[in-house]
Amino acid sequence: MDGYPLFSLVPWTVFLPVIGLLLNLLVGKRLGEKGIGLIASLASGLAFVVSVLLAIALKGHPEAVTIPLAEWITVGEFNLSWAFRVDTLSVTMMLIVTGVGTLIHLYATGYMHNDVRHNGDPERYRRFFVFFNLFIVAMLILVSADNYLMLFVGWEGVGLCSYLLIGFWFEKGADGIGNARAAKKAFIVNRIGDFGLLIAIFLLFWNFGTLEFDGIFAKAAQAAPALLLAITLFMLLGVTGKSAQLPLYVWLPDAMAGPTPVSALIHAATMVTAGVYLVARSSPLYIQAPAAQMTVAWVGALTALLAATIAIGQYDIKKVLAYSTISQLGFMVAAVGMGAFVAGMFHLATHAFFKALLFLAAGSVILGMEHGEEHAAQGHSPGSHELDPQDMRNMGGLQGRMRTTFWVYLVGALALAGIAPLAGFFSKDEILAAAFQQTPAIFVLLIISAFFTAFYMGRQLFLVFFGKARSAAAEHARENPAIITVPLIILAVLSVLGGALNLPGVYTLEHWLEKSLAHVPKVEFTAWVALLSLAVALAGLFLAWLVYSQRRMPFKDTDPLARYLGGLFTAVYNKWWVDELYQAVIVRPYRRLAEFLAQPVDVGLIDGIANGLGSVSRSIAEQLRRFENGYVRSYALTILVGVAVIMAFLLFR
Amino acid sequence: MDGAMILEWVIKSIFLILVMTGGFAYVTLYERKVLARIQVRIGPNRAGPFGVLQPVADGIKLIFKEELVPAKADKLIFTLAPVLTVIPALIITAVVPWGTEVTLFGRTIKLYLADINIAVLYLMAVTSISIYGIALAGWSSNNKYATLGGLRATAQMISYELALGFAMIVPVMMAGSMSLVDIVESQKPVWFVFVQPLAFLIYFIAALAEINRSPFDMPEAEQELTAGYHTEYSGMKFALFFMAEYIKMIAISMIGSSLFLGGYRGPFVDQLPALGPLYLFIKVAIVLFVIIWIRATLPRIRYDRLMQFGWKVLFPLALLNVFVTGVVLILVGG
Amino acid sequence: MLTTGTIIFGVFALVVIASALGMLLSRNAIYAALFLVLNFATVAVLYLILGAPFIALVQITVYAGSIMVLFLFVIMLLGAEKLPAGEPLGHHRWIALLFGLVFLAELALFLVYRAGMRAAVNTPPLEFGSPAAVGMSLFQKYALPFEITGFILVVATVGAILLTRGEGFKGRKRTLEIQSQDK
Amino acid sequence: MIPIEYFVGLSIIMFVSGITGVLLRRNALVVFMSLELMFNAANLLFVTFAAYYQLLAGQLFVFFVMTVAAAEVAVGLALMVEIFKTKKSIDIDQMNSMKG
Repeated sequence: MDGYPLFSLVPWTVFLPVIGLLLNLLVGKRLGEKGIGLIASLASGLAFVVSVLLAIALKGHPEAVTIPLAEWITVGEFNLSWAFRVDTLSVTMMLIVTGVGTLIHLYATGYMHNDVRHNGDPERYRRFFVFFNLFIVAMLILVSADNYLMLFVGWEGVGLCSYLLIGFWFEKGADGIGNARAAKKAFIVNRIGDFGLLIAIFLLFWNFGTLEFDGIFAKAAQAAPALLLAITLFMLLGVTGKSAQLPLYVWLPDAMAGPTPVSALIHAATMVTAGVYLVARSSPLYIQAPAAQMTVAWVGALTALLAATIAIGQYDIKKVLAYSTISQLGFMVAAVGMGAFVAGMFHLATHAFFKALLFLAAGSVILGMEHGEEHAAQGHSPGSHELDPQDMRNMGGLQGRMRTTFWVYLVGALALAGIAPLAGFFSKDEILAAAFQQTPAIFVLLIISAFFTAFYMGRQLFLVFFGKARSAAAEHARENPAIITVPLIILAVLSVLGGALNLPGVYTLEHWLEKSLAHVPKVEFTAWVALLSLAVALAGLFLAWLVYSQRRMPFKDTDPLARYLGGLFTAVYNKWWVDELYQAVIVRPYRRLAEFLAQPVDVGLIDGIANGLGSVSRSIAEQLRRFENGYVRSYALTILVGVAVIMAFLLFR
Repeated sequence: MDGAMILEWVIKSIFLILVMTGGFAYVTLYERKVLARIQVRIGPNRAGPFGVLQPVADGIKLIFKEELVPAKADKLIFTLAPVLTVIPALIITAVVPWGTEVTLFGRTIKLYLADINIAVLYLMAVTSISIYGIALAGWSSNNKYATLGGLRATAQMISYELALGFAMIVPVMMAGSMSLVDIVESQKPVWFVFVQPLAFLIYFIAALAEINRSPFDMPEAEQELTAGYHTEYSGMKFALFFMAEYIKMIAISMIGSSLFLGGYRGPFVDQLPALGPLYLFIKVAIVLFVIIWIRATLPRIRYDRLMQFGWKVLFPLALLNVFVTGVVLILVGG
Repeated sequence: MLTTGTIIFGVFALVVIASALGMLLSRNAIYAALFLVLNFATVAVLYLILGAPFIALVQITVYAGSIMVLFLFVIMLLGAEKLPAGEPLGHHRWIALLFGLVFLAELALFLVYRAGMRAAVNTPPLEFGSPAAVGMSLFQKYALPFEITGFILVVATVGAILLTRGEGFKGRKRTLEIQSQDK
Repeated sequence: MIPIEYFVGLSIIMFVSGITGVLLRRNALVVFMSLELMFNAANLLFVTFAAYYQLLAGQLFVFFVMTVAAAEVAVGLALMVEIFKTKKSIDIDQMNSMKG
């Protein structure tokens, strides 16, 4: 800490949101919507300010600093304190989490206002922001942790918050429990991953005797390779759960059941990047285990490709973005798997900008559609109520009615597709370059994914904004107020300029992160890889234009793509039946096992034992009851007999 | 432990008992005279000059009275109770010094029976067991008035014992010793009554209640309990109760004088130790006069008021006084 | 060896034992209480012999003077000195006596076989158990237990008042009701 | 002087008398008194060993026992009075149900 008092501010990144949520919890009822939104956004915003201060402090003093806050666990030799780690990696994450988080908070104050209007129950407004702040708290604990256990606390905390927020409209969805089911699914699938992380932590503790990062990393080189492989692979299981990678990605598309700001905050910008952060944080371990690194890279690449293909066949505006997120996370995981930690972190940052932008803009579109639907319902037939405001088949031609949204969406989509000067281009290109240098096979996979990415983004753009309106709601859609559009514009600007973080040749981010990840190999800028990726992106967009914009797509018509692809499109539309596969292979046998355990085993055997014990002890008690005659003196006599017997034993032993 | 020492102790003990019993006899006369004067009467004046032989006459009369024992009484305790009442009264003054030292028959004689370092504790111990006689007398009479009187006395004495104890602690704190000799000696510059008037007042009130003197003589309130715990007593047994009461009066006067009024201390006592007992006698006589005076003037207070006064006024006050004294002593004395 | 000390001790020990047995055997609770008072007073004398004058006098003040007076008071108040005869527990008395004797025998055996300290108790110097010494150690080394004891006393006082107070409240309310009815 | 065994033996006799009193007497108050007798036996031991080892702690412990005993008696007797009010008896054998 020597001479850098700014570092001791770090606990406030966590405290401020805590204060915010406590305030809202205690007095929020009296404050009304404006006050609640203000407090929540302010809490998050101040945390961002603190993060910026930390970043400034780190500039002068780039070495990692540990700020202990309190004694946490002291058991025998084992001593773990609740300590914050300030280094370039964690501060980068803090900046992203609080910065993007604050913008989403702002956006949410407007979005949830409409939500309350549409879905009733004004109490929810407060609850939403309490959860939001809680999420920020958990996420900051995760990224600022100085040891694996504290990281795990944050890890579980974000899991809990995602459960709470996905199920925010718990009474909605299929059969009235669809959203609750989605929340449950997210939680349970995440739990499988957490189990892996937990085992990894146990192994770490068992072998290194400590859970602090520095302590473990210092000894990592001496550890047995097999052990490191086990640890890193179990950790990978955690990563696949939290960062929605193969095979545990299935929860993320369903998680779109939550309100759009939730999707933006949790499932695009912050929580899902925790896995990437974990791998980057544990880079000293992964570097010692090349096999694990390879596995990570392959998992990421395959996920990127699989999710990209699925995204092509989706109609729900948010589902497309969800699969896109999975795909992009695959890019990042592949990057960190190949040792290109900086590239992964870079993509993480830019992705946070444009994916948050896309989600929020999608939310803006949905709000606009809802407006239009209301408007249409007033003027025309009431039958058009069943219309799904998230289905892209119902949209079209929105670019005229929602100008701002259109432009920012365009920026986001181009950035995601990887068009040249935008943020996504630089970060994705860096990953591709790294892949090309290390593992050409992965490079191929990723470049195909990039092509698909451009294609589905183009598809989405054309379906939503171009052509003619395909429903009354789309005809009457209108632009949203400034509270919603301003954060969008800010994010759009960030998406445009985000590439400047790590421009080839300048490498700001790389020099910055070097301090935390000094041991990782450098990635060279390769001109023709960049050109290839740009070409692929343009090709994808062009193909999308070819397919979707030439003809007007009428309502509920089959996708033009389906005609070219046939059965393949059905497979893509049905997400390669992965959910069904899981259902058949895992859930159903598991349920059958549970039923077997419940019926014959539990009712017959276990209950039999329990009841038998009960009746045995009851009959013994019937006999013993005679001693309980209620006479104090006879109890005293019993005590005396006992004492006399003990004394006799002591005397004659 | 030579023989002479034991002899000296025996003589001093006997002397003390004689003084107390003789004192008892003449305190009765003293009381009757003073009462009579206050009530503008003359008082006993037939037996001897100014009635000085009146106590003797009373004694002779009581000895020849018939001893009644109620049929359903518990005879053993009924007989034991008066004795149990007198004994504490007689032994309580054992630790009170009458003077410093005098030389008599070529031998330095200390003018006190025992100078023990727990004298005040001893006083409290004896006070606390002096309840038995009264309580047992009331109970063993098998008479509801007597029992009630005994119970009242018990409750009253337990209640006031606390305030009494706290009042007695104050001189102990001032002197830094529990020995009465030390306490008296430490009053050489100034009597404690001037430093601690409140403590003395509390001591005095509590002591009056402790010996069931007016206005705290509820246990023997004639109007409601006939004569309280000694209703059934007559003859010498009654005389013993009477005796105990008056000896206790003397005792508390002596103790109070020693604790607060400088005991045997007075002018020239250092030069002429024989003056000590005289000073003590004068002080005791004055205190006794006050006691009798109070009896003549104040009405008996109601029983519930008495208990309330004891618990809600006297006890907290005494406690507070001890506390304040402690604080001041620490601040001043270090 | 009969020294003066032993003889004095013997006399007092006899009184102690006799009064304990007297308490045990007397039918009348008042007598039991009085025997116990005698017992306590005699034990106080033993304390004096053992060089604990402070404890001895506290014993008299607290045990003989307060606790036993309270017992006596309650016995008299309740008129509970005698109970009707009759024993609801048939063999209880004999089993109790038997085990009491067994226990006594065991303790005696302990004393004989396991004692291993046939030393005499010397009367300690006078300052040993003096109020000053006791007070010093009470307020310095044992200040916390002392405070806790004080707290226990306060709690007990409150508890005792609360336990016996219930009727008083009702009674007062009743008189108030009667008074209001009169008006 | 007096051998320590004498005191210990005396304490044992007192203690056993107390136990027997608790077991045999039916008057709850006498049972209570027997408990006090047992306390006293223990106290005697404390003081004896305090003198034997010349340790003041034994005496102080007795002091604490006495104080706590006073508290215990105050509450105990209050309970007795209450029990007497409801049961109209102080027979310990009548106190054989949890409810008053």
